[in-house]
Amino acid sequence: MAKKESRLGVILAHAPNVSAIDEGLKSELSKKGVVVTTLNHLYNWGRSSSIWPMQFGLACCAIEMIATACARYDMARFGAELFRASPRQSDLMIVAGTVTKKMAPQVVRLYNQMPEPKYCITMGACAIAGGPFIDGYNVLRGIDRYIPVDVHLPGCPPRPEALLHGLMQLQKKIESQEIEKTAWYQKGLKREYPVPEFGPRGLIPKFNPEVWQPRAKDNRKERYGEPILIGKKIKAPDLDAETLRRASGGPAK
Amino acid sequence: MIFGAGILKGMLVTLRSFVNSYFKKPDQGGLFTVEYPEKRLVAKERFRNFPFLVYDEKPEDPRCVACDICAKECPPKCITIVRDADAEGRPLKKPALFDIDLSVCMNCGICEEACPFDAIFMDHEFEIAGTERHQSLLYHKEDLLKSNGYFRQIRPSDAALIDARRKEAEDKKKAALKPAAPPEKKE
Amino acid sequence: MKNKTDTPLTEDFDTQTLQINVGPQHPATHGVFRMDLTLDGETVVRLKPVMGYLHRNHEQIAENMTYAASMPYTDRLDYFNSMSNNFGYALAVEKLAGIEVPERADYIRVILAELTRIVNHISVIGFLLNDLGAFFTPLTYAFREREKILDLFEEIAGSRMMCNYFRFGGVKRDLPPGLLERIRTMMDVFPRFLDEFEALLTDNDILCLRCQNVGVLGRELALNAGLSGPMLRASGLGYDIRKVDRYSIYGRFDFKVPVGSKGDVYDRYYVRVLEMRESLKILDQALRQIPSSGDIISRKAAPFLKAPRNFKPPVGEAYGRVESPKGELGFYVVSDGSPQPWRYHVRAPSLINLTVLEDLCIGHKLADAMVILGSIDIVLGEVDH
Amino acid sequence: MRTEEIRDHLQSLDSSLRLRIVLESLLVENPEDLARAVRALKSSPRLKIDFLSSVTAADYLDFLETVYHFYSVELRIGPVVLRARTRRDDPKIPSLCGLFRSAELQEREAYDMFGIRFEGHPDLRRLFMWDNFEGWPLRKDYVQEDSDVLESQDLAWLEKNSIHVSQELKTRALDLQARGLRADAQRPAAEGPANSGAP
Repeated sequence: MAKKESRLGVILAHAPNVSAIDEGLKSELSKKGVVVTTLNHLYNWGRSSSIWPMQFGLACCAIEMIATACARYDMARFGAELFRASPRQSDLMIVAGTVTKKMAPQVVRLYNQMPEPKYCITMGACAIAGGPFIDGYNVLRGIDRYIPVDVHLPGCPPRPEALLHGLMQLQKKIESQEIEKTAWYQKGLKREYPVPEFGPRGLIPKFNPEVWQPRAKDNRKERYGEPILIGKKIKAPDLDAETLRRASGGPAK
Repeated sequence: MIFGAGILKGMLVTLRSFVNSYFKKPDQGGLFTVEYPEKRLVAKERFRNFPFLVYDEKPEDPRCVACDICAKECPPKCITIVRDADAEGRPLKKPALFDIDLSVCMNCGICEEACPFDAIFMDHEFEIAGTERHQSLLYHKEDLLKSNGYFRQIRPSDAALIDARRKEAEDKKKAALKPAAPPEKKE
Repeated sequence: MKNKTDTPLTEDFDTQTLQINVGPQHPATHGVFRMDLTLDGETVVRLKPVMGYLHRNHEQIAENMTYAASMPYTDRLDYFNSMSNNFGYALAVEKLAGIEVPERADYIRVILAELTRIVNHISVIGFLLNDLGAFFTPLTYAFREREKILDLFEEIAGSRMMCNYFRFGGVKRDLPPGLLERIRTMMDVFPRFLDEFEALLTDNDILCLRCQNVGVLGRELALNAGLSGPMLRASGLGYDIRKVDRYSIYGRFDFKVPVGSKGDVYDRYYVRVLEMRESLKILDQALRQIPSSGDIISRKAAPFLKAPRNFKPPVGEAYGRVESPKGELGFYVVSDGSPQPWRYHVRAPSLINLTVLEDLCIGHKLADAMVILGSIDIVLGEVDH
Repeated sequence: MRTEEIRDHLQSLDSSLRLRIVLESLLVENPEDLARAVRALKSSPRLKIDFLSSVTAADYLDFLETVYHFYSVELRIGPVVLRARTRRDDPKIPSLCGLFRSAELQEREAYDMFGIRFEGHPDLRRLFMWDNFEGWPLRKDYVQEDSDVLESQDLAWLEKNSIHVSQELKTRALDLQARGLRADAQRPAAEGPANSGAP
């Protein structure tokens, strides 16, 4: 169990934004009706409690995303109910569903079109790594091959609560950022990611090495190869012979 | 019919729904929202998210015997098992490595169904979100092992059934061993 | 700019058609569907659907796996109604291997398939209204009811959407105790909700104006283009596979097949409402008739629950079809006697229903094209499989 | 109606049709006759086939096969299954689009996955994959790419976009190029063939 906690430590590795104001003094003042804050806190509070996601569903997980926005789970409680149809008006892209190779250039283009500061959540196994469809010839093994991802949310599909949990992780991340250090106020920021092209068997390039590198040791690939085949098929079923067998009432093979 | 009557009728429905949300029970048309981080839905017993491994007493002795059946039956092949060996290199009946790649797992529950040793079950935990996927979403044996007590807690009726079955099998084993013992004594 | 100022306004306008692209990322295309539209002003003159943005290689993956391992993948075909997808696949493989299904399992299957139909139709109507511009209110109501049924699914199968509950020769596990009563309670509340929903929508003037006489589909075209499900029935053909094939135990139930008269969007909407009421009728009968105990999986198939790898149907082929909420869902499986199928094909109703999209949209306004697409009821997971 | 009866019935309508029974379906021995056979089905007063449900294809290593499932909505008859075989190196089958609109998208799908050219199809393009995709992915001999190994065309693209590539990835790509290989997905060597033995 000790290991587990340390793992959670890895997951929630956003440093809290330490305020310059003494916490005790702050709470003392707030009891008297005086609210003291820093610019950072105010700025991040505003951003993290009004995340506008893009209305962008790809597959099964998109339905759970809609369910999250509906009555039972009500994403509006987090200020994130305003699904914008245009990438120009949104802060967050929830990649909900399988990204196929045919769709990947569009996803990258949409991400490029979003204004800074922008965030990306991959929802569901498919968007993270290809998920159950990982061996398909048209399935991209994770959108993080082309664009940076802030929160990975496993599950197939994740429950709506899990999406809310992921959103809270993102809020924590936003709260840990500081105005002076944030990338989008710096000069020379390059956050346009080149859009891959269609090749004869897949996308060119297969990944963007500045964003993603292959796993050092991939047990799954070593063990099973790809695509997964239980046995290689080299002999087709002979339906004609089967017809004859049935007609003559011979024994089944 | 006057134009607009249908719209008024519809508006009445939304109004009624608005009023009901204050006065009725959730399943009768009342306020339906579950305010997630503070309140949670009661987890259904059969709910399955990701697999975990069960141990009886110590985490060092899991029920898993590294038979590789779940890894073979897993549809997207997200499980990797390496059997443990003792100092002389003879294979032991436990896993040295048991990895589940959560970024591939499709929560289908086939591993749980196929396991002949009641060693792998589906967990209820869903609050797993990582900023990185290669390490934090690859669960090793240490992360997967959970006690039978935990299993009893999340799925009481299934656990009762399985515990009873295991106890019966154990008793049978003991009973089978006992008659074998006396002849030895005679000799 | 220069050209514009050069041409005097008195001359006849030289109008041009406008080509626009709707999708793959568009709020009204139900996922990653893309339409190549040519417009004359606001009127659609040409429409070409472009798909494949969610082509997940379902068939390739299924051909590389054991028969049972494809079952969870069928859930992800049409992700609104995983239970009916399971049903179709199970039927096809049972035909292939010659497995009988015990009675109680059949009843459980029918109950779940009908619940799925309700889930699907209620969400489709919600989405259709979304496309019409009634943003989110009907959808929220619909999803509220959907959640209640999904709770039942979660209790039965363990997952809200991806149930993976059917097995060849039966179902995975027996129903949890007390579940049938909970389905009853749901059924008591649901008609009231449906009445309310209809009060909100059916007589609504805006809905009538936007939907009636829009996207009219004739009987002959519907049949020739292989349409099925509510689309075909809205065009006036009472063809329901539950009635025709009487697969499983549908022959035992008394229900009607709602049929539309005109084949416009409104008919397609209303046929779905009526189908939900018929589904409730079937549910009611099934709940009364279901045997209180009995096998849930056939003796012949039970050993393969624990060892799916040993399941090797004899050489042959089978085509199993069910009336899924979207239409005729067929599975074509060829076995070569090994643990994985030689050929596995899905006859996806959403894909084939799209054949007539162009015919329906031509001559209508662009905004109507969205409504027509919404009324066809596509799910991209199934269109692209 | 049993398959034999359907065969005899069809041959009585059009005597030049050569049909053979395969399992519970009718194989049209000469694929050129397919449209004629379907026309006979459509016009037959006893069958009144009016609904083409499914069109699909399969790869049998020696030949490619298309399979059609027909129903009669009016008489509630079905399925009547037709199949036609064609050569693997130059697969051609007459299209049924003129007779049944439902073949339109399904034939495009079969073309996309198996490369069968349906002659007479009004718009035969790939349905799911992009246009410059090479190969027919559902044929049994299709080899897909290894998506973790860069190839020379990837390097050229990355250089054009001035993206830094590590030396390791670069040498591997250049090595493949020097040996004239593509980065193919490898199948596992450990597990043996499933049906390689006796028929």
